[in-house]
Amino acid sequence: MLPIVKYLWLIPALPLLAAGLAALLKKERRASAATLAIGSMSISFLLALAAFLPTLSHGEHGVFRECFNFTWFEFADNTFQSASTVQLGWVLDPLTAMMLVMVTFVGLLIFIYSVGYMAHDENFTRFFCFLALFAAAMLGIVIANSLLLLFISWELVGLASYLLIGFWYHKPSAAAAAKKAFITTRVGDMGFLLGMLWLYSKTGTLLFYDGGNGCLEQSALIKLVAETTMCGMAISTAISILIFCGAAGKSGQVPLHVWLPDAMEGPTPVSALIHAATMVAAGVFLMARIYPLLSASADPATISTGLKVVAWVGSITAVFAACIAVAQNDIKRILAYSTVSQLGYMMLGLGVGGVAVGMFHLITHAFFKALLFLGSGSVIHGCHEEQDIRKMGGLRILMPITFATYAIGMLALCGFPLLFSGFWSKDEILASAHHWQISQIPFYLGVIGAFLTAFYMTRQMFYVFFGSPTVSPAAVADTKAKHSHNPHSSHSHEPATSIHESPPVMTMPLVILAVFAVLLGLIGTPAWPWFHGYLAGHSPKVDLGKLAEDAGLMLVSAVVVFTAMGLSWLVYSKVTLQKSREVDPLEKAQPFFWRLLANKFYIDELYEVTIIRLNKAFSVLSDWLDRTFWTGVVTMISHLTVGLSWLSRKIDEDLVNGGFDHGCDGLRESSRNLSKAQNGQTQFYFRVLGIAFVALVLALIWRAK
Amino acid sequence: MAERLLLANIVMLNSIAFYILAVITLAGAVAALTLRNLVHCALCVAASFAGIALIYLQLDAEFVGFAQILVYIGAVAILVLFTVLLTRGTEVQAGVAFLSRSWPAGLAVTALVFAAIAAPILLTPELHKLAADSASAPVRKIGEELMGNYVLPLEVIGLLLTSALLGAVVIAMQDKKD
Amino acid sequence: MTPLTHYLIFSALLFCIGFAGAMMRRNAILVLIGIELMLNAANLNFIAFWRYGNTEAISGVMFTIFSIAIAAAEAAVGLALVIAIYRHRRTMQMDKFDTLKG
Amino acid sequence: MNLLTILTLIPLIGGAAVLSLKADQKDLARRLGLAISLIALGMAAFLWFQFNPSPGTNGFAFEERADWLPSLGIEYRLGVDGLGLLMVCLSALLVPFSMLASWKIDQNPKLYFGLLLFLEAGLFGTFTALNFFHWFIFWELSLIPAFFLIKIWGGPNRTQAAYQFFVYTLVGSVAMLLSFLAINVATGINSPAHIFDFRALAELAGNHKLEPIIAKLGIFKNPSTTMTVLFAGVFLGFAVKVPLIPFHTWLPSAYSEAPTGTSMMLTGAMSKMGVYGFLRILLPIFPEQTRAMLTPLLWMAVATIVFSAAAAFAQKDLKRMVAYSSINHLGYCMLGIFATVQLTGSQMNGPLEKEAALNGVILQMFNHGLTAAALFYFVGLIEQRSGGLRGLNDFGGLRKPAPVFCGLMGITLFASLGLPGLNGFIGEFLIFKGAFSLAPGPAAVSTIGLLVTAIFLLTLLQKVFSGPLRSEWSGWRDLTAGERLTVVPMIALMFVLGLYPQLALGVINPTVVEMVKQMSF
Repeated sequence: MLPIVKYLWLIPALPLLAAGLAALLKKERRASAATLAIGSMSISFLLALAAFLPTLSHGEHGVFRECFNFTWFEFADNTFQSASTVQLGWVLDPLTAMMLVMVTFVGLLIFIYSVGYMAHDENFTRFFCFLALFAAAMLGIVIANSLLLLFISWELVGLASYLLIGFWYHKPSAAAAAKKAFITTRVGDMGFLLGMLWLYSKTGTLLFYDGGNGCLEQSALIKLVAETTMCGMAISTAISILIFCGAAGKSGQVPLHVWLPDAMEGPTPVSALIHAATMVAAGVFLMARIYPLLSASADPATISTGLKVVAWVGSITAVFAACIAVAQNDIKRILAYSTVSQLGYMMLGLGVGGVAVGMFHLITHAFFKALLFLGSGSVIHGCHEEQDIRKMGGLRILMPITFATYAIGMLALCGFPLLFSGFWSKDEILASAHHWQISQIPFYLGVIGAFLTAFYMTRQMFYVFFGSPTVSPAAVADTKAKHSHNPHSSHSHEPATSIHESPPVMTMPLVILAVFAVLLGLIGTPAWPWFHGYLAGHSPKVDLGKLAEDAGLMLVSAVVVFTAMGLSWLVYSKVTLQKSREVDPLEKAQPFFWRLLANKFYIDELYEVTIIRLNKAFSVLSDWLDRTFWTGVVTMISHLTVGLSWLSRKIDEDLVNGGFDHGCDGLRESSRNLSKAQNGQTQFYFRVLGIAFVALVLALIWRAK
Repeated sequence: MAERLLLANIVMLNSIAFYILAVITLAGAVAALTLRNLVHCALCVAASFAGIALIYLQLDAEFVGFAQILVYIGAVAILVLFTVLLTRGTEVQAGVAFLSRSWPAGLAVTALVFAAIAAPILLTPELHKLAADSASAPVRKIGEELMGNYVLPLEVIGLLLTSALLGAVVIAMQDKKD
Repeated sequence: MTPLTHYLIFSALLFCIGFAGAMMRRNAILVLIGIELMLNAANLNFIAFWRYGNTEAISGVMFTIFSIAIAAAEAAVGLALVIAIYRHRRTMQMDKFDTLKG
Repeated sequence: MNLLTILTLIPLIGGAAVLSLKADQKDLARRLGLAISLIALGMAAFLWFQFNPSPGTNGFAFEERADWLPSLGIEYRLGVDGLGLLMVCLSALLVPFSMLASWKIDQNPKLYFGLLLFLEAGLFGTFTALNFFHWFIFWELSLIPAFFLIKIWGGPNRTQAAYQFFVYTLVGSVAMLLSFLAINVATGINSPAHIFDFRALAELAGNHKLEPIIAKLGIFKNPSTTMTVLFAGVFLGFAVKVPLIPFHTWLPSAYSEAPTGTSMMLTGAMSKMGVYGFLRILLPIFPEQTRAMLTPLLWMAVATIVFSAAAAFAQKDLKRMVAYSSINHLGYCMLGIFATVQLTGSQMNGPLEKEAALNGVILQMFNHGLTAAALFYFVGLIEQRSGGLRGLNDFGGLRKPAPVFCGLMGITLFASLGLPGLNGFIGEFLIFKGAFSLAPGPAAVSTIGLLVTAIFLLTLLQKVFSGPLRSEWSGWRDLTAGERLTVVPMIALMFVLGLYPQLALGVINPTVVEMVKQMSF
């Protein structure tokens, strides 16, 4: 075993340690906290590179894969051998290595960026503590060789996300968004948990790879496929769909996507790191990790139901979120919906084209979306916490580096042909969808999504960077008002004139990310699919002919992108030049649809009136049951007891004692009457005596006769 | 003849004395129980007692007559008088009825009792036939009887009088607290 | 010679006068006096029957002597009670004395 | 003298010593009480390290046996296995914690601390006794101090709450006592020896000999009916104590009216007496009756989990909310216990899953004791600082003036909702692992409880600590050094057990293996 495999745990452990130490630091020790976090992250990055290198060479039987397992605790009779213990472990394979590099690299850049972005925040120390905690948990997900360890890290990621979204806890909206995020993802996690338990009870292990005994290895899969459960689903399918619930929660798939746009309440680096590049991709990573289980089916020729579900949910999400993004005005919310939409693409790619297709988009997206978010952060930073794109404008002159890098990110996201990474990864997904046997609808949905993406990104560009370089007076007033309310906002310059480029600590990461947003496409072109080879464990060959094969499709997607961008230019170039930005041209044309989209298809409202109301009602019912019903039953029983004892008393007193008492009463009554004669009046007694005497005499006389 | 006449006169005089004494006694008794002033009552009752003593003498019971005088007039009447004085019975309270509320009933009962006593007396003819011999109860004989047949009652009476004396003193004695 | 019945009637009258006084007067002293008179009436009967009966048997006289002694004791105790009651109740009214009421 | 007897005597004698102090020696009473509870804790820790049951004792150690009234089957018999030991340690751990939480009580502290020590003696006695007779004495002994602790130092409705608590538990106890007396009488018919010994009874029940013996009573024509009635009596006794819905209505008012330290003992240790009873007494002696009632019992546990979680969400009073969450957590224990009764027959993994579930149950008992007590401690601190307010909507933004307070309470809340890495997770995971295989339906429905728990605990965190700081709380004090010292060991233990559960499972597992073996089905 390679030493790096044995010490793979160091990669998440270092940031965890940093987080622990930072948690103990005093608020004032800002520099130490940043140093700790960035230092640990750089070491992790180097270690990740060290782990990456060996995976480039693949062994004789496919991919490079080594794992290290250990027993965590024992919970049963040891006659069951390994089944009686819970084992954890980590694995090093191309999937892990690639994610490790991506997470540590993007993470490192974002950490550095945060030093600038959060420079004036009073809880700076805490911020780096949370960031490092997040990085540790995310890396834990990546290296996990056990579904349980993955789940543990998964929950910790959720915690870190909760803490970071609610970082500005004094804002009620942030606190609410944090709670919403945690709970929405937990809904999915319950499915994940059940799936995991099911898998555990069926296979007796949660290790992915364990020398042939792991749950993703052949023997276990055969067993899982053989058994069927309701609706004739193979157990493997049922389990993977349950686990997909978790992935859908984390990765914001419809219908659990509602938390992600709200999560933009957190600081922008958080949005970039967690809600664009890494955490939300964890769901996709999870599905890639359990791909053997997901795709397992009794007949190798057929596509498993699990894959179908993933593909359909992904494609629907892609279009659904893109639609909403068109009608948003908050720069971060647009990006958030775009993230949801791109995550849908990844799921779609995973479902229709396999691990490599989905993961490639994940990697490219991580870079360009992080770039976009950081760019938007730079914009927000420059515009004094203004997030409404209608109130911006002309920033291309004021913030040239931001503009340039943002434009690269935007083109990558739109899938601008040939030059940008996003084009290649998205094109591949569309190609796979096109070749999918089951249905062509996901392909068309994907194309529509691509069109919408190009459209709304162009719209955003126009609003933010073109047009007049001044912020409207209303915005200035608004910003001022915000400043007075918000002690955390860091700037106290004169707003209108002081829109400025961000400091180098912020722009440098932008530039680096922009470079990667362009170049990364080269590792996964149809002509040289190195990435796919890397993941699948074979060496790719350069084959320009492949390029030609897919040329038709590329052309289609290029046409779609150009059309969308052109249309958007037609609609918005004029608007941005004029000052009347309050009403969107599309809103004028289709007010109904616009409102529908602006309100996100009323999904939140739908949940509000259904699930949340239901939950409230249920809890009120439970409370009522408790206070009234159960207590009522108890009270009734106690009343019954009291009643019974009353009855028994009555019987005792009236029936049994009654007869006796009645006699006594008679006696008492007569004696009372008699005692009335005893009135204490001596002279009365005399009279009685006299009368008695007379009576006696009469009696004697009568006797004498 | 003259001696018999004298005797007859004496007998007649004796009878006349009884009637006079009876009237006096009854009048004293009635006065004692009807007068409002308690001192007058006490004096009247003393007169009544004296009348009875004289009737005893008239009936040739000299010892009893003198005992009556000593005890009733000398002791009881004086005692009553003292009591009246001690209890401020001299103050006649005007406006307060001197008879109890139920006096009519008392009167009726008295009438009945009188009837019950008088009727047997009047309806018994044997009583009229009894005639009185000249007789006397000599003091000597009484003394012998007291020391002979009646010695035990005498002792008991002595004891009774002693205890009554003590009892009266104890009862009438003022409580120390008061 | 005065017939015995006259004595008896006289004695009955005296008895009834005493009885009426004891029953009808409110003053406790007078009640006692009434009772004394009743006793005297009874004593007179004893003497009268003795005089008109066998004068040799002097039990009538003896009874009278004992009766007088008892009457003296009775008067002493009775009047002492009257004084004690008066001291407690500040009254001599017979109808106020009803502590023996049942 | 045996170690366990000494262990029980320490708080008993110590309690008497504290009571014998003068009324004005308040500080001395507090210190003496704490010192005695620390001695007891040290003793429990000593037992923990000495615990090494020799083979052939069914996993029991420190056994002690003395005849008492042999003709009635009454003997003095003590002993602990992993379950008993863990509960003893939990009680010993919570008493000093609870005393520190009650340090500020100024009304007759010597009585308060003395009663707490008596309560501890009752708990020790209950968790170490192996004969019904003195077990029952200790069982009731623990009730009396608790009653007075609520009655004297409780909130405004304390009298009603105390009586409700007392009468409820007493009714359950009486039902249980009657059942046991019936068993005792039955074992004495045509036989020289009455039996009160738990393990002897369990052995009889395990060999299906108990029912013929009970038949001699002749109460009902059908001996199994008699058994069911006796089962119901014992069940009632424990179900009230745990409590299971619908026997729980005493709990919210008792927990919320009791002073903080007492709430901690009630939820941390006394509720465990019920679960302990299920494991030690009901399950081994009435296995078949439990199995006959399995479906309703399982759904009763599910109802306990789901309804209590939902009811907690509806509460506006922090203490009541925590009280309901306590019911919720014990519901998982009950789910695990009932699931193990399931007849698995020849199915290979049956015993494995049962062992998983029971391990989880016992671990959960310990974890819940720790977490719930700490939660009550924090709520008590909030109440103390706010001058009696503890409504969910009375606060807001407290994180700003009290970051450490928020952080530590947050950790406790997350431990309570089962966040991995903290202690709550392992227990729940094992319970669900076992229960999901043995009873998939109820286990799946119970996950709703997990979700709702998260909702209300996060709502608590949000409403109290987040949002703008209300002006009246701007002077809110963060945890003082003493308070930190009180609670940090608890939180450290949460982390230790969350990361290294083998520490506890190493002791629990042999006991559980023994239990499952004895179930023999």
